[in-house]
Amino acid sequence: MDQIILQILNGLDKGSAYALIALGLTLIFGTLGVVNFAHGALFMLGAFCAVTLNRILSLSHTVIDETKKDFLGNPLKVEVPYVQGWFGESTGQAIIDWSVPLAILFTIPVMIAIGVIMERGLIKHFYKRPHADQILVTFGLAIVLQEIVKYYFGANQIPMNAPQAFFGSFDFGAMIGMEPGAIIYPYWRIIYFCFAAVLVGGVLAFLQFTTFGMVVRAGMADRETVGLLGINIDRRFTIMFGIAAAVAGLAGVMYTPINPPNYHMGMDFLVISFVVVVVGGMGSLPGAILAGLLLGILESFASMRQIIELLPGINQVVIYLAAIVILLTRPRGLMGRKGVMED
Amino acid sequence: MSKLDLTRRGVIKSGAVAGAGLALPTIFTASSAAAYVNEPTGSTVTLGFNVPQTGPYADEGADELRAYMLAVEHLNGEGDGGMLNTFSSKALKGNGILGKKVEYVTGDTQTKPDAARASARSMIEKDGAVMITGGSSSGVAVAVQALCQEAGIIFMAGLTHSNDTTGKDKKANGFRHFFNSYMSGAALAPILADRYGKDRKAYHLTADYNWGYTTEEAVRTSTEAMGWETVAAVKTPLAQTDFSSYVAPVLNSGADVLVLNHYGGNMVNSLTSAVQFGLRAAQANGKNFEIVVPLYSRLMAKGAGKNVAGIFGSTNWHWSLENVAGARYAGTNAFVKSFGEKYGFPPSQAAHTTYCQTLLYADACERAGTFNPCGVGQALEGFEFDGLGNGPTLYRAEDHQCFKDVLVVKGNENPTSDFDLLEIVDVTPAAAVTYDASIFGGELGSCNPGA
Amino acid sequence: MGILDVKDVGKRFGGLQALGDVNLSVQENTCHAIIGPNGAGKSTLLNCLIGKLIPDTGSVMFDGQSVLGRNPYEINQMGISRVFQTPEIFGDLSVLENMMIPIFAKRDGSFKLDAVSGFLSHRDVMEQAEEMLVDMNMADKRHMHAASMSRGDKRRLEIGMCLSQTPRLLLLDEPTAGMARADTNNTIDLLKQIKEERDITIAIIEHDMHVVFSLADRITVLAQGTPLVEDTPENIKGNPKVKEAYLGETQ
Amino acid sequence: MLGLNKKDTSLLVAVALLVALAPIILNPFPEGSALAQFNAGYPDLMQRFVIFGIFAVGFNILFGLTGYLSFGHAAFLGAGSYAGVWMLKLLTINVIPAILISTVVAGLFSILIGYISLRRSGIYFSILTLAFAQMSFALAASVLTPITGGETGLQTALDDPRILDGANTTGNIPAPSLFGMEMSDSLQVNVAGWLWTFNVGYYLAGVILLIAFYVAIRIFRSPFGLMLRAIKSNQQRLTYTGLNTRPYMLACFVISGMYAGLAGGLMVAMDPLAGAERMQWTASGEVVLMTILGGIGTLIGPVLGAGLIKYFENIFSKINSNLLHEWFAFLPDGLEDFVVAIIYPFIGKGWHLTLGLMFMAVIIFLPGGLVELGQKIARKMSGKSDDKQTKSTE
Repeated sequence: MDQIILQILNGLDKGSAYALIALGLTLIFGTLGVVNFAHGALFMLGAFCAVTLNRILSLSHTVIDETKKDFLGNPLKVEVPYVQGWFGESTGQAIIDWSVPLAILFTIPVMIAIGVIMERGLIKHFYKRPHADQILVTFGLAIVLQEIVKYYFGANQIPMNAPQAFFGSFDFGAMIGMEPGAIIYPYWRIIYFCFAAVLVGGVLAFLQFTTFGMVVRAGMADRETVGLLGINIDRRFTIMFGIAAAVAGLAGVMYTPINPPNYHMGMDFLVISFVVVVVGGMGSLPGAILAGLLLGILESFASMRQIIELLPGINQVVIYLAAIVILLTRPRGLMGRKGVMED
Repeated sequence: MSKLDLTRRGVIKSGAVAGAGLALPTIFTASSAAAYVNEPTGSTVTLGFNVPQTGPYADEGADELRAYMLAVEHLNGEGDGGMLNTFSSKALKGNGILGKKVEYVTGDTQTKPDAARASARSMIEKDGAVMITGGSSSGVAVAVQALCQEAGIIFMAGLTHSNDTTGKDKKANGFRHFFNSYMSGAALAPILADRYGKDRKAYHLTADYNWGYTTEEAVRTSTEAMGWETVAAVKTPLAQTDFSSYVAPVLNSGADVLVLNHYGGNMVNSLTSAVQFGLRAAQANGKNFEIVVPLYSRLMAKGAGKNVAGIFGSTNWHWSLENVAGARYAGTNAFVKSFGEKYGFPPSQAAHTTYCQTLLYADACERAGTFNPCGVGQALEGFEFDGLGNGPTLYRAEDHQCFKDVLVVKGNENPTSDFDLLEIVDVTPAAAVTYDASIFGGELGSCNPGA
Repeated sequence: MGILDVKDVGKRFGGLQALGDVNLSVQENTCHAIIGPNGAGKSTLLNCLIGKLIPDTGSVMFDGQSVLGRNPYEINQMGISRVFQTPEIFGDLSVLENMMIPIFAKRDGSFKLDAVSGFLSHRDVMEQAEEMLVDMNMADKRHMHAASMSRGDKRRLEIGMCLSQTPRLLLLDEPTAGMARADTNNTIDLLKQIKEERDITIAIIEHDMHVVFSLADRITVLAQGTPLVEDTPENIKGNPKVKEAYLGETQ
Repeated sequence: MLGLNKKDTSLLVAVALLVALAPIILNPFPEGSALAQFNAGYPDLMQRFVIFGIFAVGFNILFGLTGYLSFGHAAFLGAGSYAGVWMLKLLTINVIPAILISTVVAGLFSILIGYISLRRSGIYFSILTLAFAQMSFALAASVLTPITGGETGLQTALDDPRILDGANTTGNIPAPSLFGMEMSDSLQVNVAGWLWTFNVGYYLAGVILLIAFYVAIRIFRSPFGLMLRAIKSNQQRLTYTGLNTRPYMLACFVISGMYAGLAGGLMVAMDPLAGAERMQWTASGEVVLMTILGGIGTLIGPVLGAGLIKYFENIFSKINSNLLHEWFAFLPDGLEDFVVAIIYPFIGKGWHLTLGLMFMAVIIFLPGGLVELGQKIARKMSGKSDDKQTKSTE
């Protein structure tokens, strides 16, 4: 039982990352009709916003420590961050320690700007072009963004830490009345799940309850009619692209303490997030979220030892197998609308 | 980079070709007059450095490439000579190899067997490379080694740790300096038993591919021989990025040690997850829970950051070896000095092994008096040497595997810099990790000069 | 017994009774029109005839064989060709290629793996296609990109494609919907000509009375999913029930 | 000629000439000159041009004609490769059975995947093919290791049975050959500084490319090809015209899969190794990119696209800073370092960046791919400016 709850937690956690990326992809597809292969790259850029902020906060001057030696036997140069000089050692340390949450504030404007520039500068010229062209140009863009990041940050993973306060894990099982030690779960993963839930809720509420959101939803359903009504849907779509980029970026920022980021992390998520979007049903926001969580949970259960022993290799293929079964039984995914991307 | 480093290959080579240009068309290279493939006829010899330049191992590849360029410098008599000064064989004189200036071409393996072979073939067919070296995974090493065997070229493996490279997939034209899974297991087991006790229950997470299998087997066999029990071994997909669902059940499985048979990004991510789930701080069966990483590299340690603190593993070499373990490992400091002065940071074990491989190849050519793969192979087989940073080492004739001491390291609790993430715990002597050459099967075949 | 017999056909969509007990018989070599106000069930009925929808009750017999449960391509192979409301042609192909496809379908059946023979070895098909283009007055457009033609020409091409299969029944779904008056008149003339020159049965679903009265031999008026009356055009014109159904719509 | 019209005949002849003379055309720079780095006329790369050309031509039969975008086509290439290596291991080192079996196995595999995937269209079809290919990749690299050699790949070995060949006494694994001619055998001709390599394997692959290309032309021009284009244009109309699209699609999918298998068989015939990553989605993506870059739905486009991508992969990745310094050595020191510093991020380890930029440039400025570029140039040259010309399928 505790194993099952544990894997459901894991699945929700994993699934929330899938859902966040798929949500952004669906927003872009639903509003703009564009298949964006660069969406994974936006996720990656978000993560590197956190890395950049951390680097900025840790900008240092060097102090020579005569008591220690470096690898060549010379006196060791110790890096002392400026923030420690300005705010005192403990406050400075705390600021660096909290760089990941702080990066949220930094990432939102940066990612919205990147999204808007991307849409105005490139994507908008591809609205009327075939999906194949959109795939190629956004794939090219993804490679370019990825290589630029690699050029500055290297190919290796870069460790990012959650604030010390959230480091480690807590006894989730004891909290819900099970015996102590049955379910130990890391703080940060719970925070990630809650963060994802808030973000998803926020985006959905924004679309549901604001006039802006209503126009965008109407545009998703029938772009031409809304355009005929004299509403400047294009400008709203640009903003939507910015929001989708910010959602992907924030997903990336918060993901950094879970897995150290590298330039390739977007590509790793790209295929799976497309599977999630399609399984959820092209253009359906609730579908993307549902599919993300569902596939996350399935993946977690398939990785259980007892199940791998029964079906070797199931953990390698479960997501794809599920996608095939769902698409064959539900032609347009879980919650897809008719006629979207069927030709 | 200053202009003095340049090898003016274009100029020199065109001179050489102008002379050969008038020769009659050679019909079917396979039966041509040359004694072996790509026999260097001019005043230079070309080596092929085939390393990952794109993909997740690009940084490791970049470090290998730095070491290769340093080795070329030293072979050509430039720079401070590095380990040439400490190498026990004195055949190399700093005037290139057999009097020919050393030049090189580079390629990108992409850490894919196909791409690596394409790159190696282009070096052989287009650039006339007489030796191929490099790589950062066993899949690539095994694939390129087989290609070199077919083409009649010597292959000096780079970073490859699977038993298969010099076991079931060994080839007469291929040589490995790096250690392997078996040695990792054999070196780690006694030290783990010593530190953590003989009554331990291990849980293995194993990357689901060839290297993972051999490593799991090696560590299992040698730890079980010490009295450990293996509770479970779970295979994880190579493409996995989030290991939470594999790590989460470990704590309640009855195990008190987690062995991560992972490398590269897999290892960084699984270790990060394991620490997140509190395994480092946990108690199981009344003991402290422990994590073991059979194969460590500095770049991985860097990726995992402070999560590596206190975690045991093995490694082929480390830049602090001579300072910590003494003059037996002479050469280490010489290499660290010349590498560090040129690039500003200490070399990784990948850099070390590729530098050694280049020197060993060059030295074998000198001693054999030829670039002919059969001659070079003979010179390397059974070669005993010292002064390349690993202490006395044997290139065993039966499987072309080097036997030397293996380092057991652990993550530094208080690192002073990015390069100080690992500290040496102990060194297991070569005798303790030597095995019978026949246990992994495979056949060397006979050397192939390609002509 | 007509060539097409619809018996007691009913179809529900959820709570909506789209068709209820439709009975209708199309006689060979006549032009039978089905008219009715919007929402009367004309399209649903048509879709039941060509296999796109399967009715809940009743039967649809074509030449003594049931069409129910058959795929659209099978129904076509039985001899029913359909003209759509908006012209459905192969926009990316040339006009001549458009015309060849139905002829291949007629000659070779629903599938033939003929992957290596060039068109030149199918001279018969080429000739028939060329002839039909001449008949349709489109010979000069044979190499045009079909999508770049006017709507009227597309309609003409589509009708030609259907005729080239020499179907026994031609189904027309509002063939002049959305057309300019001139195009409409051209289409009416074309259909009249076809009716006179060829042994063909036509079933037409139409909104435009002008079209209906120019072509039809018999008319069925559909209202709220059931046939109101079936009669000759002359009688329909004066029928008060029909007027009521249409006026009811305009209220 | 050969049942083709004049235009197609001249296209085929042109391709035949290009294939025959590639060793000369692709080596425009004399051996040893600074620009020799850009020569592509060595056996491995020429073989790759031709083999990926076959793969892309086959993919284009599916994608270009019917518009069905398969994102898992590499699975057939991989399945063909494995079958080919097994033939080389079990039956004979002669490449003919390997190539045949590769094609057949890929065909069978594509019947299975196609039958299921073709139940859906549009992106749902793409994701189904992607899912099957990723499953094949993941299983081949892990649990199927005994059959596939796992991540290391399947190779020939000394102790393979090779029942049709005699006992092997050389102590070396025999190289794939065609009735005694090894694929790696080459005739090298050295003319006034130019080095031309005429390689057996390349010409075998080249002849097969010509056959494959010829068959593709015939398919494009056949009634079957017409039906496929009709499917892309208006599937509903086709159904109501009495044609059953399912068998057409399946046949097309299988033909396309067999082309991929043929390419896979040739790959192992040239170089007897089949690696799992050949089936990965990136490999499937690569053939999509080749086709779009070259020109979707055109005959020659995919071949050009394949050539371009493979050229980038193999030539640009090998340029290093050392070479750059050599090329710009004529500049004053400071300027030289500056120029090298600017170019360096785009070559060697940065070749992916150049590739990404090229994708974007081609698709932004040349929506019809390289073929459109060729048509534009041809139109400029002949001075004509007939924009209305219908899109032809050469």
